[in-house]
Amino acid sequence: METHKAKRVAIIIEAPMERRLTNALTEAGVQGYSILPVLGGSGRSGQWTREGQVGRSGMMQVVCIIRPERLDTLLEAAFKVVERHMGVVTVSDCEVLRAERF
Amino acid sequence: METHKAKRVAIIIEAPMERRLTNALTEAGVQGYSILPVLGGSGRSGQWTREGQVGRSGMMQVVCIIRPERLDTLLEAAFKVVERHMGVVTVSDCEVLRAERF
Amino acid sequence: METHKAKRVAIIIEAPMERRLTNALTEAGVQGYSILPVLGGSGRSGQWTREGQVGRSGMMQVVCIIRPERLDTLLEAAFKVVERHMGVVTVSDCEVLRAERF
Amino acid sequence: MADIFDLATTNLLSPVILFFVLGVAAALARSDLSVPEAAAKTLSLYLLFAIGFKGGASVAAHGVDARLIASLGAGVVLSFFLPFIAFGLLRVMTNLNRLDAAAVAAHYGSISIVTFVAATSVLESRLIDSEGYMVAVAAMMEAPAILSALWLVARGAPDGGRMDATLLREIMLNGSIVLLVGSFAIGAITGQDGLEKIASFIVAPFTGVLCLFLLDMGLVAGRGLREVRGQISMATVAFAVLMPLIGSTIGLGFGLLIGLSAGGVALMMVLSASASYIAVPAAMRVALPEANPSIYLTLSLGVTFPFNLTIGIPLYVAVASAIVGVN
Amino acid sequence: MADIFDLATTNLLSPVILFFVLGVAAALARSDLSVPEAAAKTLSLYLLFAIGFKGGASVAAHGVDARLIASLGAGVVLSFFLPFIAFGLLRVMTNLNRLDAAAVAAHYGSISIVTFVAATSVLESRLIDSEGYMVAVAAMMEAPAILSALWLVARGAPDGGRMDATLLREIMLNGSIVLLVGSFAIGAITGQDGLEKIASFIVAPFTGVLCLFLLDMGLVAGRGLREVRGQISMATVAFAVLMPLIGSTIGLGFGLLIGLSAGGVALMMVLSASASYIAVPAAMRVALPEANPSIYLTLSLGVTFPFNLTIGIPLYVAVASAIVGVN
Amino acid sequence: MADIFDLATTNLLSPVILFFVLGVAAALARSDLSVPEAAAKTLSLYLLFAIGFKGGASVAAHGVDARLIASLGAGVVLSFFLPFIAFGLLRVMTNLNRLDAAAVAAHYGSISIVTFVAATSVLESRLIDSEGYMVAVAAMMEAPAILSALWLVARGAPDGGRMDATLLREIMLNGSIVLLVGSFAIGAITGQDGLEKIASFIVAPFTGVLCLFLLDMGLVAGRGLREVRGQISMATVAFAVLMPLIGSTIGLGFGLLIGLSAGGVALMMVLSASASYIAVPAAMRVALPEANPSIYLTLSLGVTFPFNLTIGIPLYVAVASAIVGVN
Ligand SMILES: Nc1ncnc2c1ncn2[C@@H]1O[C@H](COP(=O)(O)O)[C@@H](O)[C@H]1O
Ligand SMILES: Nc1ncnc2c1ncn2[C@@H]1O[C@H](COP(=O)(O)O)[C@@H](O)[C@H]1O
Ligand SMILES: Nc1ncnc2c1ncn2[C@@H]1O[C@H](COP(=O)(O)O)[C@@H](O)[C@H]1O
Ligand code: NA
Ligand code: NA
Ligand code: NA
Repeated sequence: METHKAKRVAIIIEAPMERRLTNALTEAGVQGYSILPVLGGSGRSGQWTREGQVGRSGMMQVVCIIRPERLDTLLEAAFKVVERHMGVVTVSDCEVLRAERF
Repeated sequence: METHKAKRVAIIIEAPMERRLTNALTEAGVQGYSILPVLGGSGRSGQWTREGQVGRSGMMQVVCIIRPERLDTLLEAAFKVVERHMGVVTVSDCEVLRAERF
Repeated sequence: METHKAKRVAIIIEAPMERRLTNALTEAGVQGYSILPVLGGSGRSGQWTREGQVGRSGMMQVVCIIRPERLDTLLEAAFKVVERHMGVVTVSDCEVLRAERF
Repeated sequence: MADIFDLATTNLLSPVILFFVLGVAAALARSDLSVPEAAAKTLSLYLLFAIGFKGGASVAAHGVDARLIASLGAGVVLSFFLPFIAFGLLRVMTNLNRLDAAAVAAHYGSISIVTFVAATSVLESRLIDSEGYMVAVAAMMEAPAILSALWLVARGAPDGGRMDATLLREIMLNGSIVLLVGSFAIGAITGQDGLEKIASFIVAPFTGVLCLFLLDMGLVAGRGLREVRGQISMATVAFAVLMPLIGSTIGLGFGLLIGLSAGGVALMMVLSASASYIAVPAAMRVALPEANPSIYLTLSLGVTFPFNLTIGIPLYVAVASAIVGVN
Repeated sequence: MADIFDLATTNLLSPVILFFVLGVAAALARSDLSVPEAAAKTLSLYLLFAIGFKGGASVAAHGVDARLIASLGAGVVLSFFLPFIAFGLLRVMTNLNRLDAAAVAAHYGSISIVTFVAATSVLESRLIDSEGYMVAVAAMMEAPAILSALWLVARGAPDGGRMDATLLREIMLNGSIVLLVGSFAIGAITGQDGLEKIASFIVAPFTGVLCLFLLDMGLVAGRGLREVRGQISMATVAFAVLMPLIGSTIGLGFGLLIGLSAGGVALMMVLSASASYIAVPAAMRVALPEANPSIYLTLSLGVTFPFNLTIGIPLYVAVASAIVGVN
Repeated sequence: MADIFDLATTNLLSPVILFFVLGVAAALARSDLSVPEAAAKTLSLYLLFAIGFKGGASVAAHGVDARLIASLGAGVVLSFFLPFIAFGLLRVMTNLNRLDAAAVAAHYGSISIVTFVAATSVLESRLIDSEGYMVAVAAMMEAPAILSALWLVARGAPDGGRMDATLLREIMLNGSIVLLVGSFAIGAITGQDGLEKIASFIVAPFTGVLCLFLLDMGLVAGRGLREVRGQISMATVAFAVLMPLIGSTIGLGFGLLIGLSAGGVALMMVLSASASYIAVPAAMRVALPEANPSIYLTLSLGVTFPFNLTIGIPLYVAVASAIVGVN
């Protein structure tokens, strides 16, 4: 089937920053994103788990599929939000069906 | 370690369509898939979140790792299901351990 | 923005083995990982779902972003744990922001 | 008349309604208050379990009534029939296209179990009895409306809606129906004995749980309203207030015809007036994916549900009591 | 005899059993009815919390008994010993290989806490007293069977099973055991005073919660049965009915030897008859990954659990009452 | 004095405390016992719902008091003011840098609603009345401390903390505050009538639910303590014990000045002594991302919370009763 090149940006970010990140993405003209849960993990700031937590703690993952030419705009918007925060930003190549949607 | 080329297909699809998609994949001979949760997101049809929802609403993600030569069969089967529906289909390259399993 | 090459390793493994895997990763010097939920799936050993489950059953996903040169150490450590178990290990290329963190 | 106002005020100032209002207000103010999805789903299982069981136990206590069959039949007929009225109204009153109008119509033929639950709790607090089998009527009314809507679409565009055996089975065996009917049957089998065993789980804490659930419904409804601001015409909103009034009037007719008690008539009105926001939306996503979900969800959950909760229920109860008379 | 049938019928028509049946039926009919994972886990925490606490409070009320130590010891012995019988039977009756047979055997030496809970609620409704410390016996019986199974495997293939310090700690400190023993201890420390404070949480709604939990267990069991259709031989299924009968008979012997009350003997039979489906499966995935989980899960959750729930428990209670006599 | 010890022992041996201890022990022993996140969040919604509603209903019953306004004002002043004391102490006693000290200080100006809930349940079991509006005071004290902390940071480094309109709205409208204040208002509006309708949901099972919630809190606290072993200095730990004593003394002064009842004074002490571990940590992650979360979480949840729960509450209640006198 016909597929088109795109970029998949995955941002793992602290839960209390999630809304700020998605707002920033929207302002930067990103058309779509999905929010995925993260149950726990480990990093330079130690280990954590969502088990039994009551507050808005831990990390979340925001995933965006975008056209390659829009990558830089997105990364800049995202970087401003994550800059001072814990988090991981990864970019990978992918192909999408129905490219007209992006 | 020895790894083998494979394709990773990730399909974000409306929750009420999940069973239809996995059935279609099984019929198309796909040997394995995993279903991942999506908590919320935004797209052309607006913003949504799983918070407080009672029904089978929102999106889910189905991920398949398959041999490259089986990609087209899979995409055709998947496309028939998602065709008229909201959703995102992405394909990316990956390597797998224990290729005999796929 | 400036990005750096990295590898994304995703390991789908049986839930009761999760702690053993993350311990093995830590011992192998892996600096960070995230644990993602899997809701259900299908494979050679049949279909499963997390719905209504009480025990520590089903699969989980552990995702690590690492520098390419550390890939082999990680895969060896991971393989020792998953060797006799159900599970899928995939590796893909990605780019990261803030490479100094990895 | 004074009675209606009195009843309306009591109703509006009950904890159940106020928690719904709190939820809507919190969502509109963009508070991050939220109920976990798993909790919301579990609360809804609890309500279905409790209401079904209590209905069944009440049937066991009061005996099966010749009116039971008539009521079930009436439910099926109403559910098939109401979508046509809704569809007609929508095509006349609003500028919704055929597809969206049919999808909305399906919701109004089907029912909202929480509206039903809220009505039973108003009846209880007013000490008005009702037929236990009305909960089975509720179950009967969930699905038929979907078929009517798909038929309405198919008439206009041959390949418009998708209905197949799988979907039919999914609709008939959807979780809410199975739990409601199953609990009803178990309540009927185990009777007062069974009820006594689990009363402190399903009777005593019921209203409190309902408050928590309505807080969540308010949050979800409020979030939806915030999203669609300005996207839905006033005429469409007017439909969502008019339709329950029409529906309840038709329900009233059926209830009187069958000879139900005042409580039973009120519940028949509530069922006819209420609109689905769980089973039917999921079915529409499968069968009519091109219909716009934010229209039907906003009307059903954002307008009709609050209308019934606050004004509708006391009105229907007052009308039914006035006409049938409460012993 | 008439008494057994009577007891069996009462049991079969109790809401608790009927909700289990509803769950199985819904799953077999492929309804999408489901209980969220978080809710199922929480319900199970609740049951452990309640049953442990009540057991402890009852020990505080009735005093420690010389039989307590004997019962705990009996539990450990039974749990170590029953897997050998199960393993022998499986190797004779079925064509399961050594590994699968050992994995299944581990489940039958261990226990199912829900079966235990269901049995206590039958005893309660029959007004038969039982020793509060039986819940501690249940906790003692969770783990030893795993060691026996691994020993059985190791005898056959030196590197077959993996047992290490980590796994041993995981098994001994698994959540169910810790919560059960912890609640038991807290119940014993705080006694009737403590029980009064939380009775309206752990006593009054208990049966209702159990119904909801068994609905979920039925859904899970039914889904499992649907999956394995035809993959498991009739002989293997027969084992899953025979083994609880053998186990309960041995449990009966131990109970009589120790001199437990009728209720205590019945619970000892239930523990011996029941098979684990939470702690042991997880341990097997770690220790014997090559063993086929669908075999042991189907037998334990799909056959033995329903058998005990419907036929086993009333049978064990009737036998224990007949032999020991109920005052 | 004997009274204090007596009270402390009764408190230490109550199920509520013992379940917290069980949780800590299980986590330290690395048991896999855990409460699902959705369940923990739901239990906390339940506690806010119940405590808010009961407070409101009690205000409706006892009438509004001139002291209400004074108490709310005192709460705001305390919350603004306590962080300065905490900050000063931390800079003198410990080697925490300005940022970490300010972040910790914010937690001690704010409050822990579970500590408050535990205190009300101690008062209830001692039959000591308290002003229903203390729950509204709790709500008033959640947020101001955050502003003080950010001001302390900004004074030292102009671009240190981030406070903007979005954050301010998030803090003022965070879920806990909205639910607590909303339930309080609904309780006040619907009064005894409303309370009666939902008492078997929010009153009867309350202590039992609190036990389950504290088990979870113990697990979370214990896991945290295991993680940070040795990373936090003894002086810092000493602060987390000293600060509640100072806070409660200041709270005592305010309570006496306003003329609250013994129960009210005790609760004012508890609020001043307790440290936030939900709302403030989230705000700190946004506003002071460079501050180390494991310091403030360990102090607040790992040290001060258990201290207040076990020693603090009985102490504050005894002191307040001794000074004000219980009728
Ligand atoms: N290399 C990594 N791969 C995957 N997830 C990571 C990685 N590093 C950090 N994370 C996630 O991000 C969180 C915060 O990371 P850190 O800021 O390094 O403490 C961790 O707890 C993980 O959930
Ligand atoms: N570009 C994208 N990247 C990631 N997820 C997306 C994207 N577009 C859509 N989605 C997801 O798919 C859902 C439906 O998309 P849409 O059909 O565009 O409304 C959204 O709510 C997102 O959860
Ligand atoms: N090809 C695949 N793609 C994605 N997930 C898979 C795949 N194969 C297996 N899985 C996941 O791993 C689990 C165990 O696989 P298996 O060992 O093949 O039964 C499945 O139930 C899926 O959740
Ligand atoms: Na209707
Ligand atoms: Na057993
Ligand atoms: Na404080």
